[in-house]
Amino acid sequence: MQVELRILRYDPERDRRPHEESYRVEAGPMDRVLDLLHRVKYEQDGTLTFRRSCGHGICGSDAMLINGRNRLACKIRVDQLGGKRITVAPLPGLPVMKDLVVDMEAFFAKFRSVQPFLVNEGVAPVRERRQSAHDRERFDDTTKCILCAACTSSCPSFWAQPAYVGPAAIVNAHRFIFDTRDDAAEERLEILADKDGVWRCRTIFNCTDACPRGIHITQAILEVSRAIVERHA
Amino acid sequence: MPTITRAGRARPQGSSFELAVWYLMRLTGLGLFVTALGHFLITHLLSDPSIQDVAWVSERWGSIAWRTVDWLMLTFVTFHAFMGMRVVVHDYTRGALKTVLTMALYLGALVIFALGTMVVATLPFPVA
Amino acid sequence: MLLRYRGGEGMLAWAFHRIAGVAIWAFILLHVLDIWLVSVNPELYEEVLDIYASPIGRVGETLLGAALFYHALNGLRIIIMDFWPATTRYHKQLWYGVWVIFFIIGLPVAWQIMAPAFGMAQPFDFGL
Amino acid sequence: MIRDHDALVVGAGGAGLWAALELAKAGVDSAVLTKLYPTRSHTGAAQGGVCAALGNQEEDHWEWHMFDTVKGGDYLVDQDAAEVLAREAIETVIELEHMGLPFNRTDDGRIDQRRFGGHTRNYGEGPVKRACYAADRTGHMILQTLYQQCLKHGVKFYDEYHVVDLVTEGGELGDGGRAAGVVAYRIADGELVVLRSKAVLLATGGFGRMFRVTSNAWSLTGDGVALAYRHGVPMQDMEFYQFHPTGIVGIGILLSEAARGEGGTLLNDLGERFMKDYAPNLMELAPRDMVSRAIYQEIRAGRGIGGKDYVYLDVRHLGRKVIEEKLPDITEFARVYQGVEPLTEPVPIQPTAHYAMGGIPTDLLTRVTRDTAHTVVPGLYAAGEAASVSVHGANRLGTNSLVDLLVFGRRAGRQMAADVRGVRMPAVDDAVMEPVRAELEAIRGRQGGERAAAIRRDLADVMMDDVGVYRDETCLRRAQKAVGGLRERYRTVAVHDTGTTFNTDLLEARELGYLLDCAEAMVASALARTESRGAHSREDYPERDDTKFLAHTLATRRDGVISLAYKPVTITKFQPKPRTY
Repeated sequence: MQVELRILRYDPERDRRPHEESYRVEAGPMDRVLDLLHRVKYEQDGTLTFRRSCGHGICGSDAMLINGRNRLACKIRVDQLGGKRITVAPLPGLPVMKDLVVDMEAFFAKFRSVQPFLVNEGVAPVRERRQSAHDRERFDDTTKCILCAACTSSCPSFWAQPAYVGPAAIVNAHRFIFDTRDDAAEERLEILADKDGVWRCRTIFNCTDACPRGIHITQAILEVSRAIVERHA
Repeated sequence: MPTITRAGRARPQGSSFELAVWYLMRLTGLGLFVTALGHFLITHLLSDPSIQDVAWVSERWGSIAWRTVDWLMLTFVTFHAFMGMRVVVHDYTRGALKTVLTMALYLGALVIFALGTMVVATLPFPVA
Repeated sequence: MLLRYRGGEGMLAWAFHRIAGVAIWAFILLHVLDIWLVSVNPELYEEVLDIYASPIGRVGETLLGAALFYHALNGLRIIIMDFWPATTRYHKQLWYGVWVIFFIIGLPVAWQIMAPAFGMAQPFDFGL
Repeated sequence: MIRDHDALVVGAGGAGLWAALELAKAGVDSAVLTKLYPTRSHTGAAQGGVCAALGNQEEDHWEWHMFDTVKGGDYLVDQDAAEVLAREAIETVIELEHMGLPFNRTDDGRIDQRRFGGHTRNYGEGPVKRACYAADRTGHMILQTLYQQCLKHGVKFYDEYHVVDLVTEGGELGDGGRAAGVVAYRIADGELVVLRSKAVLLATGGFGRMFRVTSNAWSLTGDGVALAYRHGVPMQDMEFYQFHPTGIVGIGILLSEAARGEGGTLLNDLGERFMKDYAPNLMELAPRDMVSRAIYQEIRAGRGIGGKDYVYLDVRHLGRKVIEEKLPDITEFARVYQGVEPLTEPVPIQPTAHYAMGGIPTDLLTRVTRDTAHTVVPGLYAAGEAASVSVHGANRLGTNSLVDLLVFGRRAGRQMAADVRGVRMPAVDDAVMEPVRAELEAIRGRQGGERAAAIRRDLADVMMDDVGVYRDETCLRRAQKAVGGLRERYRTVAVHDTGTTFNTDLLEARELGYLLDCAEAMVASALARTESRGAHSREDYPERDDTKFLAHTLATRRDGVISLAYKPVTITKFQPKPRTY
């Protein structure tokens, strides 16, 4: 069937502001939006610019605003989007570099700010550190994050205040805060108790809805909030 | 404790204020669930504005208990409403405007709280 | 962006909560001022009460009550999720629950408030 | 612009990141370049596990792992390298755990292990639980963990810098010159940068994008391999390209071998577990080349599902708990990309182009070698899929790709840290970027030429159809001619996008050039190898020929002519035997 793709285009070398352009492409129901973008780029307009790599939802390159929601272009099928018109725009709230490509530097800076790495300065045993399956399960959900920024850029709190550390960074802090092998939970909780930390979460759930990995992000954020409360209690 | 985190970021300072606000928003919210909804029910369901007058108010405030309850409600609501507005202001403004509006909110909260307290505290008890 | 993004139940719940909150805040400013009149100008206060009892006043009160009740119920939903994060998995169901309670309790109350405006008797008489 | 670092790592997958981590720990001024962001690297797509003879679940020894690797590689494996691989697998996996990798756990809190294809106990007696795993996201966790540790140790990253050339000093790399850095294209604004360095590691991954049906990311275009080739370094064992048996029909997305490791079965149209006819001992857990061939045989015999070109992977009998806890991602892949529910339906699968056993030849210390005498190219290193050590020989075992990049990524970092001490910074200036600037400008400025996408599509078709699982003289000759024609067409490649900001149109044209180089070497090497070994299966030469071909192919291009040479395989412990399972 024919699908109309309406893409928000912007080339800083030519355009003063973003504008929508419409493309007609042939699409089957199992095609992903990424397939359609490729069809446009390869058969109609080579200047169309977007990031993509793995093409099956694990590298996190091609998050974008599709029909008003943040999705991975490689993981959302035409048939899941209903109608014959699909709108595509860059992730909201991040500076647009060109077409569907946004500047990710600030996003990664926030990720780095929560110390997203295991801290354990003790002497490592000869073999693995033991961890029960139960303790491993505690942070399983937040290990799935692929840093695609779909969550952070779907958050009205982040749109309002780009200083907010954002869901993705909190998810990655959560992954270590609740890892029994880690010794720096206190520091991370202190970082996230900042005015631009977890308190800016207003339980809006856009992040949870947007996550292509199905991470229960709002739950993770609230678990961190609760840990901060308990630490002070 | 080092002032620079391992990630090379300056350690945030004075973070317990936001935590306290967050926590108190929830506590006052619970308090208001009882007092404000109760107040609304009394003035609109059990009674009606058409039969209320100064005497009706005075009669209700004839008991110390009712005055205390209403003053507690005033306390909760001042905190909850103005700190709630602070959240909104902090979301959508920045820089000098944010500072000015925040200060205005704090000042407004003081005025409202003082005014309300004055009424609750000074209105004469009706003559028995 | 707020209008462009197609958020789900959670985003609507938050938007309503915020709009209701700001509206209630504005009313509280008025309400503390009018109650202040009780002590400084009782006659003027009686006039204000007449406004509350007028048909337009009653529409306003119904809206106020709706805002207050939604804000209270959704606030409870937020508190439940804050202190028991696992309940976030049912945040949509909790929100639907908010609306069920809102209408079951809210409709009779709205009738009680609005009836006089249509010259009808109020459904409940608590003899107060 | 010109910048200096004592060591450069090109590519931020598992091998590159671990190398960078070692360099940072050693205090060497170093940097990582990647054309993506590090967490987008294709290491993250690896699913099933990473093998190490920890013996947590049952008795195991590194010698068994080494043997399986050698036999799995159809004895084309360099056995000294396989020994390094199997021994150091154990310490690297433990080290990863210490870095925080969230492995699945046994009941007593140790790293859990599962079965995987070709991995056996006691030299082939039966399957062994050797693959350490984190659900079916092992690669994701490895990539994340290494990136996290790089952040912790302050590794410098050049994100979204596309390496477009190698810088040499003292002649071409094939003639005794040394590597002196790279020319990188900053994708954001098209700026060219010369990064000078005493040591350059090529960890750019594979080139699966030359095939139509592939599990590989769009970014896997053989950049590092082709750049080394253009500067005179040979490509080793290019004819050995692995087709993974279980890809999603049509689009090639991988469904992990872990599905079979956990007990999943393969069924033909008659509902038979046809692997009993091909590998009665290991059944579905035979090495990948054998399973892929078996699937093709079934399809050719008309026993594909409904007579079509696919068979079924069946995991229904494993139960909801195993499927959802141990295979969550691939279950989702089947649902999203095929609309199939693995809990209740068998999943249609077909072989998908997956992994290059060949690549840049290196020694055990990851130093690139340029001839049959193992002469080292100074300053140049390679690790991961881009390299050929060779631990995979003619066919890689499942999970050994991760083991390879861990073991040799770590070795690369350590070796570079040792080698850069006391070496002077190369004295090249930024004029070295002019040739590649001219090439890019030529593409950008060309009017009316052909676009890269069309050429790449034709390349993908010819490689898939003629250089796939089965090959013979006729189809390889056809492919050689076709690839030659494509290279001609590539001379006039043109782009729509002539800007400097994030010009992916231009970079994809550049990448196509790399793919064409790799394809050319692959076809030439495959034509010359008149035997069947591992993944290289010649229907006109169905037998393995150890007298003539127990040797690595080295393909070198000089002045447009490809020449082939053969380098003996290192054999230490295990003499070649017929390969049955």
